[in-house]
Amino acid sequence: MLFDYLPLLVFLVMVAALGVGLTFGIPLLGPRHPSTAKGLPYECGIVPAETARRRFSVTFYLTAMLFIVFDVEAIFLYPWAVLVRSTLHIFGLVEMTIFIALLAVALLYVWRKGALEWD
Amino acid sequence: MTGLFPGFLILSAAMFSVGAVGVLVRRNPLVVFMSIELMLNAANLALITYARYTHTMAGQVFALIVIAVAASEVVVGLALITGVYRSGHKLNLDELSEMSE
Amino acid sequence: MTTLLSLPPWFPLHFVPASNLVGILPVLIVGGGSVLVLLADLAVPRRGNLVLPVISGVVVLGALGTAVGQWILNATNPVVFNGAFADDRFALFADFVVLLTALAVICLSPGYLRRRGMEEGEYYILLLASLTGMLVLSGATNLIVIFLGVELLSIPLYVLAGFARDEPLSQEAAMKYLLLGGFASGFLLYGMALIYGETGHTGLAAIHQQLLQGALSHSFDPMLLAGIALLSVGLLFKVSAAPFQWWTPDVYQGSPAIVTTFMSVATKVAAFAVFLRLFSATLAPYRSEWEVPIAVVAIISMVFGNLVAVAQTSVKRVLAYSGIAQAGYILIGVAVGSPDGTQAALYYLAAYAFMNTGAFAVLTILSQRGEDCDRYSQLAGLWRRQPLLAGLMALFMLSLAGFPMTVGFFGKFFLFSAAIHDGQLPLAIWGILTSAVSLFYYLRVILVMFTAVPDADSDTAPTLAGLSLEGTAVASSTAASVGIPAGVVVVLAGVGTVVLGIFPALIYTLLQGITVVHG
Amino acid sequence: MNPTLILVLSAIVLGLPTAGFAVSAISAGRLPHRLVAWTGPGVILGAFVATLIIFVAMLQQPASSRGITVVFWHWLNTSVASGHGVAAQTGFNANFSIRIDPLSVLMMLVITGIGGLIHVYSVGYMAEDPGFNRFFAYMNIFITSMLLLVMSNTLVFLVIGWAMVAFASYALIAFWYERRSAVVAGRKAFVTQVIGDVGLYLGAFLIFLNLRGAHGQLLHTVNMQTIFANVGPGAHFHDGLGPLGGGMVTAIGILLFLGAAAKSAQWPLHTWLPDAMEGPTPVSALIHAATMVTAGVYLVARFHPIYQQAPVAAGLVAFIGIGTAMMAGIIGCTQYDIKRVIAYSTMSQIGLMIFAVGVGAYSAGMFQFFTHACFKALLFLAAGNVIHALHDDQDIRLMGGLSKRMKATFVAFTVGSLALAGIPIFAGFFSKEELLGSGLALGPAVPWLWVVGVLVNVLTSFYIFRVVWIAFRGEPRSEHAEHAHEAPLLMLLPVLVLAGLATVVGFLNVDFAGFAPITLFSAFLKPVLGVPAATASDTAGALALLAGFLLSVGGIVLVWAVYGRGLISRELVPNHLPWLYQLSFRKFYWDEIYDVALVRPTVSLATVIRRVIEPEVMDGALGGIRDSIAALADDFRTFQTGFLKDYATWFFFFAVVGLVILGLRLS
Repeated sequence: MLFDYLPLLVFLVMVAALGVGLTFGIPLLGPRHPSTAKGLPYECGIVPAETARRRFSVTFYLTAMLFIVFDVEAIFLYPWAVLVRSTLHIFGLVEMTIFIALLAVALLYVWRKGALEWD
Repeated sequence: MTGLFPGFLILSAAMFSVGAVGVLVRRNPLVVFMSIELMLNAANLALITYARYTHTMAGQVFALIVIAVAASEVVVGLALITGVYRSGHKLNLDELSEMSE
Repeated sequence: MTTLLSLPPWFPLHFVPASNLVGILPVLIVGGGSVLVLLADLAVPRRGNLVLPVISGVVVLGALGTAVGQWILNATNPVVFNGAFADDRFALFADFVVLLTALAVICLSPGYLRRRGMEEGEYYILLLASLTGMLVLSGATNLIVIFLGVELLSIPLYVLAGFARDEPLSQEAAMKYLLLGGFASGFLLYGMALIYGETGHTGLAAIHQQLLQGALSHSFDPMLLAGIALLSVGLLFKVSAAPFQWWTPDVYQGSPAIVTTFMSVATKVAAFAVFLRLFSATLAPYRSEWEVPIAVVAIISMVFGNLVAVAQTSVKRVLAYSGIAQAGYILIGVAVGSPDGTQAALYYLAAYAFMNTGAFAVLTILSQRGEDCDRYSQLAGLWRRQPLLAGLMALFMLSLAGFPMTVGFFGKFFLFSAAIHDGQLPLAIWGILTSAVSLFYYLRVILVMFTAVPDADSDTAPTLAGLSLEGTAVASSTAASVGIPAGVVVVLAGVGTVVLGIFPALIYTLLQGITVVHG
Repeated sequence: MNPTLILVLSAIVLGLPTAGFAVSAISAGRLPHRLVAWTGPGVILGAFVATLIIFVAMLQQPASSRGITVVFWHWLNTSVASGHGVAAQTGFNANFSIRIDPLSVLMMLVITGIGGLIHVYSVGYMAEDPGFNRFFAYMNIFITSMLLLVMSNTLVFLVIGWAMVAFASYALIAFWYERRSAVVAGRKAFVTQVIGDVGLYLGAFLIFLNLRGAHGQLLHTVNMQTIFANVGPGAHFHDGLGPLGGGMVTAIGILLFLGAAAKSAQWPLHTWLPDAMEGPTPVSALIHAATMVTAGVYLVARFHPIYQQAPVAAGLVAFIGIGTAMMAGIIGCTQYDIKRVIAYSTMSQIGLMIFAVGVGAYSAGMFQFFTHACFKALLFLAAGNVIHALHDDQDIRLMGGLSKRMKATFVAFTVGSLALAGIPIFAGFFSKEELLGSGLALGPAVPWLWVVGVLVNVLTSFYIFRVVWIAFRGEPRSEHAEHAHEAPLLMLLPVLVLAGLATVVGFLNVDFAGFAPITLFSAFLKPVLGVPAATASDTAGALALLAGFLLSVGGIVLVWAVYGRGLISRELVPNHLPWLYQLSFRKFYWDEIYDVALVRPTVSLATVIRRVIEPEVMDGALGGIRDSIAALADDFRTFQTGFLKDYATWFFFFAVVGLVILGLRLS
């Protein structure tokens, strides 16, 4: 039934409204005194040393990729978690252990290959 | 639900087309890659929709697996792209055309 | 079976019968093997030793042994994991071909990597991972498993294609393969989604039932047909059939020769296994719909591949286009649809494995540091420098061209006769005509090897003798131990090409009674 | 018979000569002659032993079960491809299967036995020849081909063996390739063989196309046993070979005989045989006496079920056979080259055999083949001894007086001549008598064919004893003849063995005019060849016997009168019947006729083609095809731009096309 989705719709509307309201509301509410110092990117009040548009080290991308893959594997945990008590029992445990073990091996490999080192 | 069913399919078809067109028109491999992911996710949306429509679980399981597979594909793809980028190529597919005929 | 596995007593066999695990034993062995190699890679410090290749070879041999054992003991099981997988003779035959090819590649690899001065890196891990995908594919009877297999097969190959990290061509090949491959799997997946949506099943058997009902009532669901179309497109890409072959020449040329060997043979075999399973079994009810398009694709592939190969200057590209043409020939078997067609296609796959592996193996042996043996000039006068290699290469070329007394002849012969038996004369005629065209470039290779004079730079290519123990090209004993297997592989491929050309029944008796099931 | 045993043995029979060839060929010059001198003859004798075992095993069996077909492997088999199973009789099913039955075993015995003797002889004869190994390589491969020819059970391998024999003979005739004449002779032989091969191919192909089974279904089989089983007699037969019925089978019979004629040097394909004497003498003995030239006889005998259904073709065969026999006999009387005389006598004798199988006296023909193989090989080898002793002089006018200098050879040669002439107790007598007897009985209602056959006897004994007289009697007429001395033992031994055989083998089939019939031979062959439709009555047989005998003796007497006593002038015929003499001396002018009628036109045509047609038409057409293919290739390859974007676009485009075609069900 479509009405089941009414709360979700309301929620979405609220989120949207809040976001828009905050974005456009604040300038209206508060006074504004722009200055170059204020225009700078905010770094805890310290004057930025250089532009933010510099290249990141490749290691950053590397870690990001590794994170993606390991992170996404986690989705298999949800359906498993739902069923492990009711249906899968020990077999599920064994299965998931194998799965995790494989991930662990991969992690170990990455680690030993030094892909996690920053320099 | 049935009322929305065609809508979701049209949406997924649209996503797929957008992705395909993206692959065709964009030069930056990263963007092309994202377009490919868009196509896969369009397929995911279709799978979920059908799963709901046909009251079977297979579609959802399929979608989960696709997500995982897509992730690993992304990782490999990004690794390759960075590799190419570091080996001096600009991120422009038209420059990757030394082999032809 | 339980004794065969000796599982711990508390293991809930009621949940997953051991027969299931037996059914996917080759997959388990190779998959586990890749993890093993991963760990071994960590364990042993790499000093150009042969640990990883040896382990990989043993793993593949083990899988091969298991498959053979299953065949001999007739321990086949068409329904594994509730019809997600089929461990039937069809799958086992495909496994034989794929595993043998992988074994050949593993035997060739150390010497090749050494000559090309490549880092071993994750090479063997990726090889085994891709092999796992192929084994999954050969027995897959569920759309999900098929997709899994395709991706598991492709993703490691994307990396392997770009394995020559400092060679731009290799990088370009990898990039093209990755992006086009992803593009194609998008189509594949969407087609699967549509099929699933219209039938409500991902299992091939159930889908087959649905199609039967539809076909009986002559109501062909357009959405379903669209799904079939997209699915076929995705698979045709994998088997590199024209007009979906675009990636093939560039990727074959750019990738390291050894990777091309594996890619050109094993991938094609695995992809065709699932292709045959889908079309000659699952989608059979809709034959009236897909028969003509597939036949057209077959003809386009034969014509395009054979024609364009004539105009090539790179040997790897020539073989790539010849691969496209071969895909066309095998598609004849698919289009025929009858058991003859399937058997003929399987026979051709086996034949193709022998002759193509052999041809590429020669190229890998001739490859040197910095570049693969790829230009005709590098083959020039090979007959004077290395008669054995030249003779074998000539043999493979003749076999690919389909000369009598070679295995290639019977491959084509059975396919064409199956087409004729099925009343599809045009296919046979196109096949024969294009085969005639193919002589232009196959014989050209032979001509270059036997007549042309070698150019200066290619004289340093290692000789087969040089690869062997008392050789000069490679000195140390480990180097010799990488050379001997390579030579053995090439010679065995040649022997197989001839012997199976004289005793075609050796394979055909295996194929007798192979019927394709879909879970 | 135990199939496995037969399989193994016949594999040995075929394998040993092949192995011998491989050894001699691969190790071209390198292998020491000493070794090849053992392997070369050894393999053949080994094959002979294996054949003997098969023979004995066969004799153990009752006559009815002496035929066995052994399948070596399934070579090419569309009945497999079409899923009917390997054993399917329909479908093109060219298994490599061999037929072991009395007929093939007889041929195998002769080929390996006499062939083996000739090999042994060759060791001595070729001892000084630099091409020693090459020679034995050729000899072995020839034996292999011949065995394949007689053992094959499928038309395919029969044809292959047939062609291989032609090639091997070419190699052997042109063995001394630095001699122009030898090369020319080899080429001539080969071309003739190819003409015959074409006939055989066409015949076999017609059978394959048209043979129908019992239910009128097209068999499309190349299995010879199946063919013979389905070429039944009479009415069933007419739908047995396609719509044309009798016409078709006649055509097949004639085409097959074209092949037979080429191998057996029958008119009109006979001219190669005399020239083939350019080859080493053992070759002449092997090819032109024992084996190759008799392949035609074998072919007709093997395919007799077909000839029995094609009276016209069979009659033609008989006619040509007897004609060739007469012609060759006449020619033989005036030749001076010892080997050529024997060659023409071979041609004449084979003609008689062909006549016999033509009229349906198959076992008589085969018996003549059997005895002939013995005494003709003997004659050739003895002549070889002479030639060897005279340092390659072959002209009998340069000989003379050899009977004192080469006693053993003289005796052997004389025995051979007696056997050839058909003098009692010698082999030829019995065989020829039986042949003429059944010829009289079966002859196509024209006794004069038989008369001619008998008249051949006088010619035969005349020309062969003419040689004996001129070459061995009288005084030496040349330096070499003066100092000729006996051949070494290695060359003498086979000759003597053959002499013994030529004396005794005739008794295997003593059956003239019902007198003391000991017909082991024809009894042995009966399971395959059956019994003649008619046998000569005793009186007719006696008549045949008497006439044949008298004429043979008459020939000898004539020789004695002319060359011995000089009662009749040698110049009698040349002076009074010059045309006849010239006709004979010039070999009936066949070479000239062919030269004018065939060779020159062909050559000039070839020149025209070479000068005009080839450059203009062929190169034009072929080049055009080649160029257009190249052009097409260039056009197509431009699609492969190397730009990933284009690839993706094409892929997308064709995917949409596929989607439309399938989705809208346009197909």
